[in-house]
Amino acid sequence: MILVWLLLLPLLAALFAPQVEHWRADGSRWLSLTALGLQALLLLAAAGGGGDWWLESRADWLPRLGIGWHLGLDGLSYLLLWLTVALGAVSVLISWREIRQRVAFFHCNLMLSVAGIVGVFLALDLFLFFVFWELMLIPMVLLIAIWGHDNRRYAATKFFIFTQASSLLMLIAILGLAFAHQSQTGTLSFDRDALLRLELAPGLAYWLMLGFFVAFAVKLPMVPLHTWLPDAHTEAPTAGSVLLAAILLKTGAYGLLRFSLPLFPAASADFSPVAMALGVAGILYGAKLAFAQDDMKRLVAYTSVSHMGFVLLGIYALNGMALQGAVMQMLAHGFSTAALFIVVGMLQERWHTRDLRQLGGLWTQLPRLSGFTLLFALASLGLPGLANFIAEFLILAGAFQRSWPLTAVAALGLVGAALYALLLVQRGLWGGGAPAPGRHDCSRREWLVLGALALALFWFGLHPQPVLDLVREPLVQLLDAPHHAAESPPRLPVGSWL
Amino acid sequence: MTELPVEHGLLFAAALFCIGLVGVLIRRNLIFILMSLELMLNATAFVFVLGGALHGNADGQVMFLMILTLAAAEIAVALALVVHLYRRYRSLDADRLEAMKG
Amino acid sequence: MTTLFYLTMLIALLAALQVVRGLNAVHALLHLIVALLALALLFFLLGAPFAAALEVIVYAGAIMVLMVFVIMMLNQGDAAVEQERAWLDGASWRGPGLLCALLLLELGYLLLASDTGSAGWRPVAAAEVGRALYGPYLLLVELASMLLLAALVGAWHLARALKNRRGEES
Amino acid sequence: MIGAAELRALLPLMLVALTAIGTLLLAGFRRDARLAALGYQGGLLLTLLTLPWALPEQPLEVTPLLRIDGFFGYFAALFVLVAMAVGLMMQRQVRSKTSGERVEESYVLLAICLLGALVLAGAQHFAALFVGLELISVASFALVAYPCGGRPSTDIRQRNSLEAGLKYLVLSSVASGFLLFGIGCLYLDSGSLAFAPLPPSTSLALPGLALLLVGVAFKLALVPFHFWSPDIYQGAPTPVAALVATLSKGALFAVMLRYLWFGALQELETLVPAVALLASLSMLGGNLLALRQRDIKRLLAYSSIAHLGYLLLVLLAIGHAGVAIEAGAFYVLAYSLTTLGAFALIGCVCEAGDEPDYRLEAFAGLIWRAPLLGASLMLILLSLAGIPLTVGFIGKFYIVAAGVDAGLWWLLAVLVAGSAIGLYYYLRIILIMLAPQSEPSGIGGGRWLVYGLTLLLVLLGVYPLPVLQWLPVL
Amino acid sequence: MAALLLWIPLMPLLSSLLLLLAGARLGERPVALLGVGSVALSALFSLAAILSFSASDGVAWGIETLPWFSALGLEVGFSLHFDGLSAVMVGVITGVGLLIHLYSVAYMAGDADFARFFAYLNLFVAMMLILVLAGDFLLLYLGWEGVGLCSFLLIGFWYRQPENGYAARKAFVVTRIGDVALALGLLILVQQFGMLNIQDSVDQARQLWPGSDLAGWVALLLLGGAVGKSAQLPLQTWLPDAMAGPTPVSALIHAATMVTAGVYLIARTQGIFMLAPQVLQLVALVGAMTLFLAACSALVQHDLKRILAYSTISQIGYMFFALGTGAFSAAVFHLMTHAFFKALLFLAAGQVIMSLHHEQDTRRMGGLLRPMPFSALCFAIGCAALAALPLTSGFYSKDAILLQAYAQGGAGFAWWLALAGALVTALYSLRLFVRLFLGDCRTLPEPDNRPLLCWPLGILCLLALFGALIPQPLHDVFSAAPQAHVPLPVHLLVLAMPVIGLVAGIWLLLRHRDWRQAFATGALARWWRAGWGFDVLYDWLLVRPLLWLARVNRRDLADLPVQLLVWTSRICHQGLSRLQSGRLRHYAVGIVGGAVLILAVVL
Repeated sequence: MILVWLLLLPLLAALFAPQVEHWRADGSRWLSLTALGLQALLLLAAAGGGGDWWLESRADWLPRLGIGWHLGLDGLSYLLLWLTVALGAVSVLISWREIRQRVAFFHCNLMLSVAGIVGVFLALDLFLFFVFWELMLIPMVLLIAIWGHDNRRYAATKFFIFTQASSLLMLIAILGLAFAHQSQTGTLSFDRDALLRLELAPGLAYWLMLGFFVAFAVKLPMVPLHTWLPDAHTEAPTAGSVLLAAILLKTGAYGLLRFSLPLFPAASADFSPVAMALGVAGILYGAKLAFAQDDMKRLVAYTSVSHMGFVLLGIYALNGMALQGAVMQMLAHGFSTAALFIVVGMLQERWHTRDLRQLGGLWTQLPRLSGFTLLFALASLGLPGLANFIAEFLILAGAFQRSWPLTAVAALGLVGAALYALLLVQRGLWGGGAPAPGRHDCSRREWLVLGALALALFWFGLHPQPVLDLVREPLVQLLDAPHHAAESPPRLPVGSWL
Repeated sequence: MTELPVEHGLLFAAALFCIGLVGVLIRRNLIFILMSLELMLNATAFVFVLGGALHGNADGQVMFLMILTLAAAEIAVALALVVHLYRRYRSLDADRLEAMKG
Repeated sequence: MTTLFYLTMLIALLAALQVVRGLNAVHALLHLIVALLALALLFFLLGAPFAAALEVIVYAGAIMVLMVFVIMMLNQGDAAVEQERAWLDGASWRGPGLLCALLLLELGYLLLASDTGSAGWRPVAAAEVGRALYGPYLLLVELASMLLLAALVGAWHLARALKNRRGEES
Repeated sequence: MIGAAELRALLPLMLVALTAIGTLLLAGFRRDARLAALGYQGGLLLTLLTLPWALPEQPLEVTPLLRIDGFFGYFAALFVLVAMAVGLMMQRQVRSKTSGERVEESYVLLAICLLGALVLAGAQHFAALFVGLELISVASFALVAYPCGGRPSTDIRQRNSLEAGLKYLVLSSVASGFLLFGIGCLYLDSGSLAFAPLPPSTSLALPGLALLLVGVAFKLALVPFHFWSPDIYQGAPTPVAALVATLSKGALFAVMLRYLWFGALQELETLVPAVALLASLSMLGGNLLALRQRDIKRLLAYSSIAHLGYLLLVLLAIGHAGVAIEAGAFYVLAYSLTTLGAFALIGCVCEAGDEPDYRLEAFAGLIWRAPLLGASLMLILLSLAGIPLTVGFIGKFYIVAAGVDAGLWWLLAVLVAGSAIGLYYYLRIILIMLAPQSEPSGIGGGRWLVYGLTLLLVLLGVYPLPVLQWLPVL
Repeated sequence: MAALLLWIPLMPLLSSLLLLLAGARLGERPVALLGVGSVALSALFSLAAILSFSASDGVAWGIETLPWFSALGLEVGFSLHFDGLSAVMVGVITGVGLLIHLYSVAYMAGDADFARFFAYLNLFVAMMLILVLAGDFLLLYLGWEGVGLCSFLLIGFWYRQPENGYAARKAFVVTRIGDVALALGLLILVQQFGMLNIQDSVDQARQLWPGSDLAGWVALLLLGGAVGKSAQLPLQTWLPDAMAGPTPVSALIHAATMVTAGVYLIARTQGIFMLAPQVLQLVALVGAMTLFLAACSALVQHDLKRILAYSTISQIGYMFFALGTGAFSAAVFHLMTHAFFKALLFLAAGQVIMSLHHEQDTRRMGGLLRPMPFSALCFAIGCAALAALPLTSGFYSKDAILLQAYAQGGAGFAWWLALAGALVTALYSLRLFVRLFLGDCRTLPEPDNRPLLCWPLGILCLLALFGALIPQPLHDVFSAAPQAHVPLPVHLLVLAMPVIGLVAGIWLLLRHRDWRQAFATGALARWWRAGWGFDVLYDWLLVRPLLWLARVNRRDLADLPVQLLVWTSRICHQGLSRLQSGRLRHYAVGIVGGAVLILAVVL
């Protein structure tokens, strides 16, 4: 029941947002916050079950087609749900003043999107997963299209088409699995548990895996399928960017972990060199593009490409360390990039420009905000002590065990990160030409949001153990799939280097 | 009762059909277009009658009757529209009907 | 008899050609009637006297009369012939003609390749058709009546406006 | 021949025919649009209500022409519902126009259309196919050109409907010619007009089927036989366009489904490349044509071209995939429901003013003007695009399922590509709808129909089980 | 005792956090108190730790304070380790750091960002202490990157000048290239041992790796890290630019402590390096080359702080040379004495610069002996130690390096370079002193002799002179180098080299004015002045291509296929729409054409 309520709460909030606004001008904001708060309470209540799934919820939906309502909560989803709730709340808080028009509808969309994301993180029936997967996009598209910046239509359309078209491929793959199940057992099934037991022919498995992979890779995003991301991020309102960067991108990685790898262990292992190479390409290419940008928000957007390249690399390194690193990176990227988007949003609110050529010398004006910017830029470049570092180190350490040359190239991404992050600091915060004075520094609400994010980054940088423990069990299970055991790389490839 | 090679009958029907088709394609006058349509329908009717004779059952002629009905129904509506067209444009030019495109 | 067959076919085709390339609507209509009569003869020769009769009565009779009526009503005159001549220049023939020839070629190829036997050649008398119509195809007849009803209602509705408008014009 | 059981099974058809005649008589008795509507809707409601009773337990052959079974029942119910919705749209139009167009006849014609559709739903014989088809066609010729016959409505409407009517008539007749020629070949081949497995040896069946396909493709408006459809959609009165888009296409598709199901399958093998070609061309061409279309009705026409292209996958899958029939049946439902919703909404929004405005810009800011209508439009478009929680998604899901089951990978790839293009223009309308309101313009009547259809669309999208449970009866 | 160790880095860390969060609201005095006090406490704790360490007869002790994280296949803890090497480093950092903090209170007085300065400075001290106390490689890496960050922040401390920001970024990025190498080295360790504890890893390596290439690779990658942080060839280019920061920063970070982190790292992982003799030779070569090149560059610089910067590079080159030749304790010894005299030089230079209103160009200095005798004294002592004149601390350490190196490997190429470097060192030391204090007075100074400026200098003078007497408990850390006989001529040569340099310098100074002039304006001098052209080289090789790439691909080429698709579908749309001509006959052609098509497919 907890799981159902987790889903229902944001839905209800979305439903009642317009009504509440009639009573109170900012009622919908409080309503959203309340819903998220209640979700957090539910999550607290749900913590720490035993077994494969801490909580499960099953019901019939379309039994004729083998489609069921099947939700499940384990450490991995638990972690991502927390991320969702936390950043959902952050999104509400930061749009407090930015969004002044059609507030109720805004929160309606925000909450719908959150509901979809929660569903994605919980669904264990592939059909249900697909439904949520599509569903979280629509409100997101609307967020971009209604409250976005100048070029919002283009960005929204691109986002929509990229994600939807790729997810159709996933739908085909899902159906392929279901029919494979039918041919083996005589009944259709979309249930993950049932599909895990399938014995697929290698060729078929590879193609189906690709279907899943493409959908997830677009969402991740993976180079060269990333081009929707900078546009979407740049044009979205701050809350939209936060939601996109912090949570939506994670659904891609989550999908890989939850479905792609366990359903097609052998095919994934075969495919992993390609995926890792693409991940590395993403790391470097994203960094390079970030370095080239003048638009602050676009810069941050491209850093996402780079960071999520690490996630891809980590996931397809297919060992515990890298997988844990990838999950950690999902979390860390969620916090750090969201924070950077928030900062950019605040700067834009004050100066009505995001162009680094026009900014500069902000430190003089806004020491606090600049301090936060600096901190988040440092997190983005993977400074030890902050969460991103743990993540990247674990990913690299794990990936190194699988392919040292790729990892060596990927590590260059650290230099790239230094280049763009410090460029941001240097061009935005330092330098002379300070814009017109008289802008107020952080308000209390902004302080709260940024401070909380900074705290989270420090906390998980210095004490990542809770996260690692949460996901240990699911990841170990993932790796214990029988096919992986045969595929696991030899322990000492480095010994024969020379 | 003559035994006509079926192929020849069919070929005749096809030829008649195509002649009608050419008429539809090249004429601009709607009256001619309608007449060409009649030719096409008759060509098909011939096929059915031929079939009925070939297999010795009545189905072919029943179908012929249906085609006849259709032709009558169609021509009634069509002529009403043609008259409208003429009233409107003082012409029977089918190419005048191009307000909607793209 | 076979000669008569082919001769009739030829007449039908020639008349059809005249319909398609005719300039004067009334002449074309007459050619059409010739073609229909030729078809009726063919039907008769094929042992379908009922069909032949209907072809003459309903088609060449009723339907064509309707057309004559309309043509006369619109009363286009000689200007129309010139108009037709202008519309039917060589260029407008070529493309469609080629396309249709292609179609005929394809159809001919497919049809001539058939090896339909001619086992059951048998004339089908009017009585037989009548039995079929009021036996298994009774429902069809009813539906055909609905079809005619539809045409009736439609044509009547469309024609009504003409009456109205004429009233307005006058 | 026709006994009590047969008569009972024929009840729906008889009721519909009676509705047509009754409405005509009512109109003759007193020219009152409301009365005619009442008669029409009452007759159809009665048909719908008696339908479960009329359906026999076992499939029943009523004369060689019809086969009354679950398949018939499903489609009959669907078509009656569609016809009722179209009737409602028609009624709304009367109420919004005080000019007093004579609409009584249109109900008669609608009923005849429906009769044709029911015949098609039950047809197991080419004669029935032909007559059913022509019933729909002839009635819709008149309906498309309907405004010509009324008292002067606006000039553009008259001009367009005249043009549409003539184009439809001529082109449809040409297509009928092809269809008939095809049927003739098949008849010549087998000596029977009943749907039956074709004898394997004959070669006349091939040109027959090919020509039949031409006729069918025209009626379904598949590329390259699609040219008529945008003009007809644009020119016809909106309810009639809805009728042409849903009823005639759906009925023809139903009969093709049954024909192929009855055994023309092995012959289809040689036709597969042709059908696949048509499907691909339609999926791509339809969506491409709609891409930047500025007229909402034409856009819908193009989008239905694409949808019928998707639907063609079912025909190809029918021999290989168990779900194909179900998929086809459900997709017709989903497509009809969504398209009806779209047209109802067009009637509501675009025809509010004196002069109908079918530009996409008519929807600008709709969601702020009329939030519920805007939401409905959004849901309808999402359903067309096949996004979950709408009936369109279940439909597309089914289609893809059939394609996957039958292994039609290339066509699925084309489907994905086509859908991707389609997303663009669906979203484009949504974005226009979301734009800040330009100028305030009124909203016409008939919004309850839109809400109802949208609700149904969502309900069946979330919980299609009732329909799904019915499908295996087919 | 363990808690004591923990508090050594924690004190400055806490005060730094406090200053960062609340510093802007505090006055200068509380800030200074907090900043200096925390370091003083830290120094006190260090002293206590060192004393108790000595008392316990030099047994290394480490503490596992907290687990950091344990992932699947890797466990890392916040463990600290204290042994002789750490003791020396901690002593230097807190001792010199305290003095520099004191000095900074005076130096930075009145700056608007006083609190921020101390926050960064304390953060730096904390990070440096973490670096040297870390018992785990990952913690060391944390400190390693942390000091880099502080260096970045402090170089860019006066952020309004764009060139400062540029220098800061350059420093960070260049060192990060080294850091990547270091990280890769750690990755090998993780892969091999599944842990990153320094002592255990080194022990494991000792046991498992003899004869394996792995040691070589790890050592090479660690060297990469060290080279970056310590500004050795080929990553030395950032340090001269780093002089953009406030002078106390240069003294603390870019002379005394941070830049020696590389030396510390190699000394710390000596066990691994010993398994890879080729890499060790490479270390020596890198050190020797660097020391010579940098010394030459120092000889021709005009900017006071750049001279000192190159001299720092050069001196660290000595340390590397020592490490490479196996003279580990000599290297650490030199590290300490260098910290003393280089800090002294920088602080004195800071005093001079302040007195001359932030004039740094030595060409506009001169004749300061009379107005600023104290500074002159400091400089004299500093330069003497730098030049390794006998009886100064620098003399002992450099002597130790050269002699031990000779004893280990004889007089190789590297050794001769090092010897030549000693000569050049003496030359530029002399030049520096002469330029500043002798000759005509070109800019009138306003001497600033606040006690806080002078006292630390005084103490550093003493340390520069007698620092060599401080005992270094290193015998347990490094495997003792086998004693070898060094012949007396070598002894004498090493002893005499600085003196020779000095004499030659004086001779040049007095006699060959024209020749000097010609040399100073010549191409060679220009080349040396530009740091042997490394900056230009890297500019052409790396920076420009990168910028070009960035400019060319700003709009993301990967988007092109997408645009192409969009364009294609638009064209198709237009074409198809044009077919939709509205004409009945054209539509009919469509039908017939379609029929032809279908029949053709069927045929």
